[in-house]
Amino acid sequence: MEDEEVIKKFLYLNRKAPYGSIYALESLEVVLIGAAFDQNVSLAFIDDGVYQLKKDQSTDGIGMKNFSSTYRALGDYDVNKIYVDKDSMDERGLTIDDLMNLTYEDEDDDYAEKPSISILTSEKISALMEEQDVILSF
Amino acid sequence: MEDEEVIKKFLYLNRKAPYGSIYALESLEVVLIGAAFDQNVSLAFIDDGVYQLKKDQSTDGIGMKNFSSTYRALGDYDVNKIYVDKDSMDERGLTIDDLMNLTYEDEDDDYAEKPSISILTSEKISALMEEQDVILSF
Amino acid sequence: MLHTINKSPFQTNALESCLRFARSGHSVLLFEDGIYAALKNTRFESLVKSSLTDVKIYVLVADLEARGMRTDNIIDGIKTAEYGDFVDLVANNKSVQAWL
Amino acid sequence: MLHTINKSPFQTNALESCLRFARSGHSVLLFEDGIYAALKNTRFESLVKSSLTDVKIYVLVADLEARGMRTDNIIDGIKTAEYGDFVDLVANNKSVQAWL
Amino acid sequence: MKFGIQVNEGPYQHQSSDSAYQFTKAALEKGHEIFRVFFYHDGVNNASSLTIPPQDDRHIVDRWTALAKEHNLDLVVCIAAAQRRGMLDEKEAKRQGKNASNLAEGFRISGLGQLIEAGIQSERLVVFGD
Amino acid sequence: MKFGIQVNEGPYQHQSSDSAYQFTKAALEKGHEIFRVFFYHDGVNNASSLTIPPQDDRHIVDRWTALAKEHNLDLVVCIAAAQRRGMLDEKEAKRQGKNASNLAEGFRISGLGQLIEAGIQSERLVVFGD
Repeated sequence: MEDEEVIKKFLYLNRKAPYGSIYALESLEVVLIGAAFDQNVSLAFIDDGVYQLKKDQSTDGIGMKNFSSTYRALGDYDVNKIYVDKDSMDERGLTIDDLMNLTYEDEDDDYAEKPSISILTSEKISALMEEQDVILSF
Repeated sequence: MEDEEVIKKFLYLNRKAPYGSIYALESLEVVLIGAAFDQNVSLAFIDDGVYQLKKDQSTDGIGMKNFSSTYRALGDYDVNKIYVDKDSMDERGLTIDDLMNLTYEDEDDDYAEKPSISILTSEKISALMEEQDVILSF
Repeated sequence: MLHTINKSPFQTNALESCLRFARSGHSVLLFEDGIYAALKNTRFESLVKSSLTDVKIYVLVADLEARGMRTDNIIDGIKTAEYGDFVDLVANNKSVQAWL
Repeated sequence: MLHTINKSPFQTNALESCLRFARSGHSVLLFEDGIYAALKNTRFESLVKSSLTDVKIYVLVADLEARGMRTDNIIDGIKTAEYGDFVDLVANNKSVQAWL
Repeated sequence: MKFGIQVNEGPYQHQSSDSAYQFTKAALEKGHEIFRVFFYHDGVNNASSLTIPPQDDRHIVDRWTALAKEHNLDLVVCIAAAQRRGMLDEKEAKRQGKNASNLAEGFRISGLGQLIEAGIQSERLVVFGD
Repeated sequence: MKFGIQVNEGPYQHQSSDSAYQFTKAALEKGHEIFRVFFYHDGVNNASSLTIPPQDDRHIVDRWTALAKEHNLDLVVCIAAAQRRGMLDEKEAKRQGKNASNLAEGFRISGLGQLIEAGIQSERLVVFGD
């Protein structure tokens, strides 16, 4: 008997700022490995997690590895459902222009370049969480 | 040339709840070792640190060591200046009756048993902090 | 869906963030330092009480007792749970979000 | 006296607790994730601004830049600091309290 | 039911590791299956064979080893997280030219794919961390 | 001026260890003396000789070792905290019947009294932690 192939909804839920702790970096490492598994993957950034996507990160002064460019590579791994909580942005005075411009090539639309990030209300993020099979919390 | 004996004011400032992390326990371990050094020692409990002094702790259910009785031994180590922030108590709905009864024997007063804990206003805790030479933060 | 909170509401934003995203019918388990949110007479009592109309809240008794609290210190409407009940909560909900 | 804060004001109570205990004339250094408290247009801007009448506030530029922020994003009146300035702040104050 | 468990914090510093253990034990007692316990972030430090807690305290590492032996648990330590934090098995120590290894009995080191697999194969994934 | 430094968190997981290093280096560059760096709580994990970070990342342990060598620093790891977390020098490993030790060069293991002494002897004590 052969196993049916399981396709589950995986949500990576990121709530921590980058660099202060390793959660942002090691979350990204799971996402990259996970991309090979052909699951239905979404990323959500809420609370301080939204700071992970801030553009212009420059870590020379703190002597740590700048891993922010890795977010830009996510599109190439077919990770293109990236949801950001609007309330978290608002209370931090951030708008979409403050974030990195993450895109992917839509193979169903002649490889047109499309934005990966959607800013959603908390209500929509809640609905997204509720429909997941697996939530990996960072 | 002989060194003059240095006597410094040491404040152990405790801000974390017990058991959720090891800070409370490992702070206490420093206090006990430090008691041998004949310095001028005070302990302050603010924010969730006040929960460290809650009476009736019983850790059987979580399988961790109950170290709360060690606070009772502090008086025997001449650690008897224990200050608790009133605002932190108030917002947690705690009164002095919720705390362990920590005492010491006053050798200058015929070894009378006296309370070690004083509940202070935040203003007085601030003043206490300001007069310290060394603050160990947990 | 089950939400777990292991941080004191006085120390981190885990409780507030959880209650912002939890939907009607969800369950919330308070454990480790999260149990302080279950107690009467704290600054968070009214927030927690008002959320009880939408979500079911459970508190882990072992963590409550470790911290010197008793079940009669908890807000009316919050249910007590043993580790076994924690397991049942996980089994009976489709997914678990840990508010770390 | 110098206070150091390395936590985001959105995540923990370190900033609020520090500002509750800091006295007039004290200095506060924001570093690591603490730098978010130095930024304009956040929910904490008014709290931080009002505290500037009593305390001097510094922000570590290396941590600011690591997180994609620039010195023109910080609240007027907050001073910038390099690691060497952090050292000077420690040397020039009698004691240091780290709000962990 | 089949559970996956993720442990994100080291022993003693945070209660997460204790809670994960108590949960896992309770799940087994209720007849559930534990597909895998995956140790990530500082959680990898739960696997140190060199841990020597005070005599009056619990031995977190030995406790995991014993539970694994009793119930044939799959305790997996993330290799990337482990190398950053100085946790090596004998084979990896040899390969890296280190003269010591410190992986306790009952644990094995493997890749992050094992966490994803735990998410896919388990009916529930429960995360314990800070 | 004479500084004492306390490091409460392990490498990589929290920035504390990086900040402590940057601060120590800056203090030395300004001509100050570092009386001692004391590693407490998970901070003891900064002393692991088995750490192997990714090649494109900083090596936190080696960086401390190098700084200690250059400036003759006293890097002290708390023995009580270390034993709970599986950090042993050769002597202690032998005494405890462990077949491996993992204390990196430039660090020594000693008691909590060394932290108190750092508080007494240093003109400033600076704590880095979580």
